[in-house]
Amino acid sequence: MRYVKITNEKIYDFLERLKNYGKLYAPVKISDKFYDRKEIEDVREIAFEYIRTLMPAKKYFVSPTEKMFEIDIEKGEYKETLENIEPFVIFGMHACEIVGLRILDGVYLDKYPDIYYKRKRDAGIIVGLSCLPDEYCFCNLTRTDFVDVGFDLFLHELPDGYLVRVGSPNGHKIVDENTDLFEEVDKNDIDAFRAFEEKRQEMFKWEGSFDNMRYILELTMEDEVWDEEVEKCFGCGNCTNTCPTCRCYDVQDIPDIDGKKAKRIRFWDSCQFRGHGLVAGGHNFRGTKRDRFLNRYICKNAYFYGLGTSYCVGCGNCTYFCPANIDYLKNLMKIRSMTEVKNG
Amino acid sequence: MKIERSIRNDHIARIEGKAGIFVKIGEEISAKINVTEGPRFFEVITKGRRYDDAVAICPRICSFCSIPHKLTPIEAVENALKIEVSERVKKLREILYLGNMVESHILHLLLFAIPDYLGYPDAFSMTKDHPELMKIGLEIKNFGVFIQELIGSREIHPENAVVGGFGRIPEIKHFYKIGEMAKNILQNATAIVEFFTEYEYPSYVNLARNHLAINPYNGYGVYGEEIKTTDDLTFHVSLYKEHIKENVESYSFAKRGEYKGKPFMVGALSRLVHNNKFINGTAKDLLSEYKKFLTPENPFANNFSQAIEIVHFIEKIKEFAEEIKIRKEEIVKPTEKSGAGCAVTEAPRGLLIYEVEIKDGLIEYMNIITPTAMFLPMMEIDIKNMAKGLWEEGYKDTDLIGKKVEMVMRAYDPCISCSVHVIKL
Amino acid sequence: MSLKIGVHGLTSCYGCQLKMASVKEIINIARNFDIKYWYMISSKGEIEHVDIAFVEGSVTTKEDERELKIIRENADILVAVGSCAIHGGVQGILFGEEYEKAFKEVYGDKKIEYEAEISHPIKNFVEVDYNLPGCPPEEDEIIYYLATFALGSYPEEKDYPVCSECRRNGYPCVLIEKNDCCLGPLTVAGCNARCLKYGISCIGCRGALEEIAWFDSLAKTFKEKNMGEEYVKSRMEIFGKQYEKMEEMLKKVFENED
Amino acid sequence: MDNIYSLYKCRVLRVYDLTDDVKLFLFRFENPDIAESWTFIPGQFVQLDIPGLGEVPISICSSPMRKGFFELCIKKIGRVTDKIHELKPGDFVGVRGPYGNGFPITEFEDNDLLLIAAGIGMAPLRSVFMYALDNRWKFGNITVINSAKFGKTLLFKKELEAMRDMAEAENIRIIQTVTRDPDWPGRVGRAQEHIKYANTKPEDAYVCVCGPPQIYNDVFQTLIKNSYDPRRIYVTLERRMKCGVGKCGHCIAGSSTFLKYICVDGPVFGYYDIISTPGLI
Ligand SMILES: Cc1cc2nc3c(=O)[nH]c(=O)nc-3n(C[C@H](O)[C@H](O)[C@H](O)COP(=O)(O)OP(=O)(O)OC[C@H]3O[C@@H](n4cnc5c(N)ncnc54)[C@H](O)[C@@H]3O)c2cc1C
Ligand code: SF4
Ligand code: SF4
Ligand code: SF4
Repeated sequence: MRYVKITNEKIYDFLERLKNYGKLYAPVKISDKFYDRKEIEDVREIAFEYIRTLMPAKKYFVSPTEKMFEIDIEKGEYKETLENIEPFVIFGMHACEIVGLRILDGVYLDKYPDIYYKRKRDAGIIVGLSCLPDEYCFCNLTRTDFVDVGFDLFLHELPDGYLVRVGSPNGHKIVDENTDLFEEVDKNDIDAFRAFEEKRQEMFKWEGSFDNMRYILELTMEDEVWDEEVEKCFGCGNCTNTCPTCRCYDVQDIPDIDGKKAKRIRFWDSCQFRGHGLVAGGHNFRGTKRDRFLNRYICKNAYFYGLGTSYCVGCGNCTYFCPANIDYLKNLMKIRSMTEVKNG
Repeated sequence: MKIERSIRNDHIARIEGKAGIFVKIGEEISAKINVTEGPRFFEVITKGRRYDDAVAICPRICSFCSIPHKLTPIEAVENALKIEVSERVKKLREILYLGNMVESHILHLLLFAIPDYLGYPDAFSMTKDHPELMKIGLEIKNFGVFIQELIGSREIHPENAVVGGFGRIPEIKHFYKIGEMAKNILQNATAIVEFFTEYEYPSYVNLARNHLAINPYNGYGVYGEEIKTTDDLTFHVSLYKEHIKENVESYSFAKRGEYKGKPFMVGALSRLVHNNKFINGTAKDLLSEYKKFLTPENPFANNFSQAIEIVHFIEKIKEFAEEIKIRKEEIVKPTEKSGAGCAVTEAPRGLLIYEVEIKDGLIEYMNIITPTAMFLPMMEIDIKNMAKGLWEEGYKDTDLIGKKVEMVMRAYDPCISCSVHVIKL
Repeated sequence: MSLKIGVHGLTSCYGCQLKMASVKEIINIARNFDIKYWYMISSKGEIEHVDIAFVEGSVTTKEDERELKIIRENADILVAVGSCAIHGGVQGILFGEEYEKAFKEVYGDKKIEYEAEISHPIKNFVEVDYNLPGCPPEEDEIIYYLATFALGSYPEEKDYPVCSECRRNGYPCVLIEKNDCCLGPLTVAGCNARCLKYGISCIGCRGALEEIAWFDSLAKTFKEKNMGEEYVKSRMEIFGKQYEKMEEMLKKVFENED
Repeated sequence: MDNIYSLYKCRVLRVYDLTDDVKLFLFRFENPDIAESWTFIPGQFVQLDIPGLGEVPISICSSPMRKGFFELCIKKIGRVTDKIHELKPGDFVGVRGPYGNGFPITEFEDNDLLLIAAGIGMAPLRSVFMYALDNRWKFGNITVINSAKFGKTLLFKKELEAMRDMAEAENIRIIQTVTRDPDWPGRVGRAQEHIKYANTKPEDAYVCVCGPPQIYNDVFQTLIKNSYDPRRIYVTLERRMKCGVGKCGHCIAGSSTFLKYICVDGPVFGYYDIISTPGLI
């Protein structure tokens, strides 16, 4: 892998130059507690300190609502609405979210590639950013705390700048076209990088492996430890909407008032909603709140063959953004009766 | 042989809310307005609730004037809890209020009143022959809607306006757009004024009457704290109970207002009668050109007055939008938990009074007097005179009399929903 | 051939009809549908047979009830429009004794010719085919409902809470952040989280989700945030008073484990 | 790159009433190239679209050997299917597919075949049956058990009835049975009660089952009691679906160790998948 360094003095120049490669999206503080990614005009707005955003980066690839077709009802013709997608840059994605995106790739770019997703994926440049965990993070358990592929550049914080990993031809191109911004990595930098990584590992609240979770989960699905948690849940779907790998969507046709034309739209759905498993005639495959509640645990802990991980990337979003204070990880740990380690 | 007729329509179309009229003609002529819409007891509903929840309920009294029914109780609560909001918030509220005024007036004129003048049962059938009229009217309406959605979150039941300010203050760029739109629709509004100057008022309903209107803070507007009357009295809103009384009649769920024991009128006409000297700009020119249409003794002048107000308020909104300075602002939290307060504003249909008493953040008492409840008895008199006039003139066709009678009613722009919410004084 | 529709208001603020009348496409609605009666807008027409009747408002008088039945008899499809028609509306808060007391307080012993009663949702009297929720309904939903009827089909009603739309739009959650008493998790989506856009917590104006409004779970969270029973209840009942299990669900939360 | 959600225009050629609420539709692709080249495996389904209303997944119920045409058997049960039932010959719809894994039909070859259907379950199985008839020499004995509540709700009743006598001569047994119809002259009882009358040899038969989820357990038990090989039992499942191609997530089913998209990993699953995975049926 190619490594370069950028110093703190040049970082804002770098961000400014990123705009040459497309619209720049980066995390900004949107309210007292929350961050979200927005289009950036003033690069000094960017919140480097952010840990998680209210909406995961998936929103740039699978829009919360998007038009798929314009339909001429009378003629029975479908016109796909693939807007012209301009290149864009997402700055500051953490490792877990980049893995999350690769999981989405596995789903959207399989045997039946989804063109709406693909086009955006092709247009997006991803610049990763290192992070320090808070008490909600457990990507060390899901082994998604470090990524090797899936980004163009990845910035690791150093005391005086960033160590940059170059992860794709596009990444190389950006470095090559802006050589004035970058310098070689020296021994001090490597030491600092090592120290950062060590400190980061120290900070994780939980230790151990997650690999057998899916078996334990399967065996405890009937367990009553779930009951209390189910009772607390609102069924509001915040957990799935803020999850970087949740991808369920619903499709609806919206006809015009004269009944001649319609648009087909798709929008984020959630397995926490009753309609998700409801079929014609009234049977519901996930008829109770418990079914729906557990479905998410089941789905997130299933094995994703494409990457050899589970569908959960350990970002902690679902816990952080659950208005009912339901702690996803604690619940899993409870059924696993793993003891809390360090900082617990 | 005695000739007797009666006109009965249990459900009058093209008014807001549900009411019937019953006119008896013959030797004795009488007219009654039966408000058949069920009572909804807003004063009772809001009792015991937190003041912010209560002001969220109040707009549901009436959709046409849901903004007045939001901003007036907000003001009453703020007076009670001694909350002082910034000038900016006051200005924004005024823009919001005027946006509602413009929309309410134009909808009333376009959908309810004008079809009468042109002889159509509704605006839809009118559109076929007068598409231009409908188009310019809807443009004015969309202007009002835009403002209310921008500042209030929606045009019916605006949730963004709260006690102490706004949830979020809109960005400045939208206000430039308001100014732009205002410029474009001003001539539409002038055309509406001119429409009404092509008709003469029926003289049967000429009658000297008392008009009550607000004494506006600055210029011709909707905010103030004093009420003026035609017999030259000016009183503070907190004394409203001494001057305005409400009664119940057995044929109606609505309360009925009296001033000094007599029916009176409120609304656009009353406002212009009292405050025309504050009108400026294009509206002033129009008003001086068509002076003879501003007749205090004839209710039909109310439609004309509404049209004049549309012009005036569009210009006023433009002026406000151009001078407003936008900055983020937190909602002002009250320092007191208990208190009593009153507020009065000029809703599209006339004076709207709210009185509240709050204890520990909960509403202890709320009283609402709506314009329709105030002018209901006056409207009955005008209806009777209309029927009487026509009858004595020799018209015996009850359908025709009925139509004319309804026209009188629509001239007032009554809002039945408003009138039926009530609690005893 | 265009569908025959009728629009009718019982007791309400008339906001749903006003909203229907003021949608941008109103002229197109008039063009594509045969409006047989709509008292608020037109003096032509009596209640007659229509394909679809839209009914706004709750039943608060015998007269309302009588009219409603006539409307139902004359309509193939009946759509309840807005919170009053669907759940009884804000006026539905006064229920049972509270109502009797209020009536007396207002009208004293005076006799009114018309009989008034508690505000009921219309489903208590007639069969309702579809609900068009909102206080008032949203423009896009009004169009969507009409358009699907025009296609000879019917609308898919939303079955998930406001939170979904709040999140899809990326509005900060006021329940988490400010400990506000947000009723989004209970409330039928469709408004595109209009209030949350302004940082104002949801008051539940679109009504609670049928069967999946978890008043208990939400109340539990509110309780943990130190909100009292009185307040939580008084807020939830503004639009939810006539929701069958609400009181029971709240009682469960507030009585337990004190 | 092609848009996987694009639909091909299809014309309705014929409509037959099968029961009060089930109709059989014969379709042909408008585009002759597609009509010729389009093929599928029995057990696969298509997404059928009514423009302006939406798509529904429907199993193909004809034989892939009939090039250029395909049949769908559709029950009227909701928004889209109501509208489909209004279609007349000459009308257009949109179709995409085929999707799903289908039955392992080549594996079935040289063996006996037992098809057990309840209710609308006959639709996908008819495709297998038709395919087997078209390739009669490739299969051993065949039995079709078609069951329903009432005689009038038996799908393809007449079609199957008509071929019964002729079929026996060809070692094809057709058993039609109803559960709640006292006026029905033929066999009564649930599908599994007739397994014993099948002409298939348990040791080398493949079994396909399709019906409402409640029937599976009873059918499985009877099959195993009658010595059918559990490894050779297949079922086809149903779920809500929006995309048909493993994206929308509605049809995800199973448990954390065996999580599947019914649309791409199914709808056909083996017996052991079913019994070892809570949540699959
Ligand atoms: C693989 C597969 C094969 C099928 N084959 C057939 C068949 O051959 N014949 C037949 O009559 N039916 C079949 N179905 C069921 C059929 O898809 C549903 O009856 C149909 O989707 C109902 O749609 P609706 O709009 O009429 O009902 P509504 O209840 O109004 O459904 C609304 C939407 O929900 C979804 N939906 C509802 N029920 C189902 C369901 N059971 N499966 C998938 N999506 C659903 C659809 O997207 C539908 O548009 C099959 C289903 C699957 C999954
Ligand atoms: S975010 Fe929390 S309350 Fe909402 S559905 Fe998920 S687990 Fe339940
Ligand atoms: S399940 Fe929760 S922790 Fe795991 S990826 Fe999704 S949001 Fe993150
Ligand atoms: S703010 Fe309210 S509506 Fe939005 S996610 Fe939070 S609880 Fe739900």
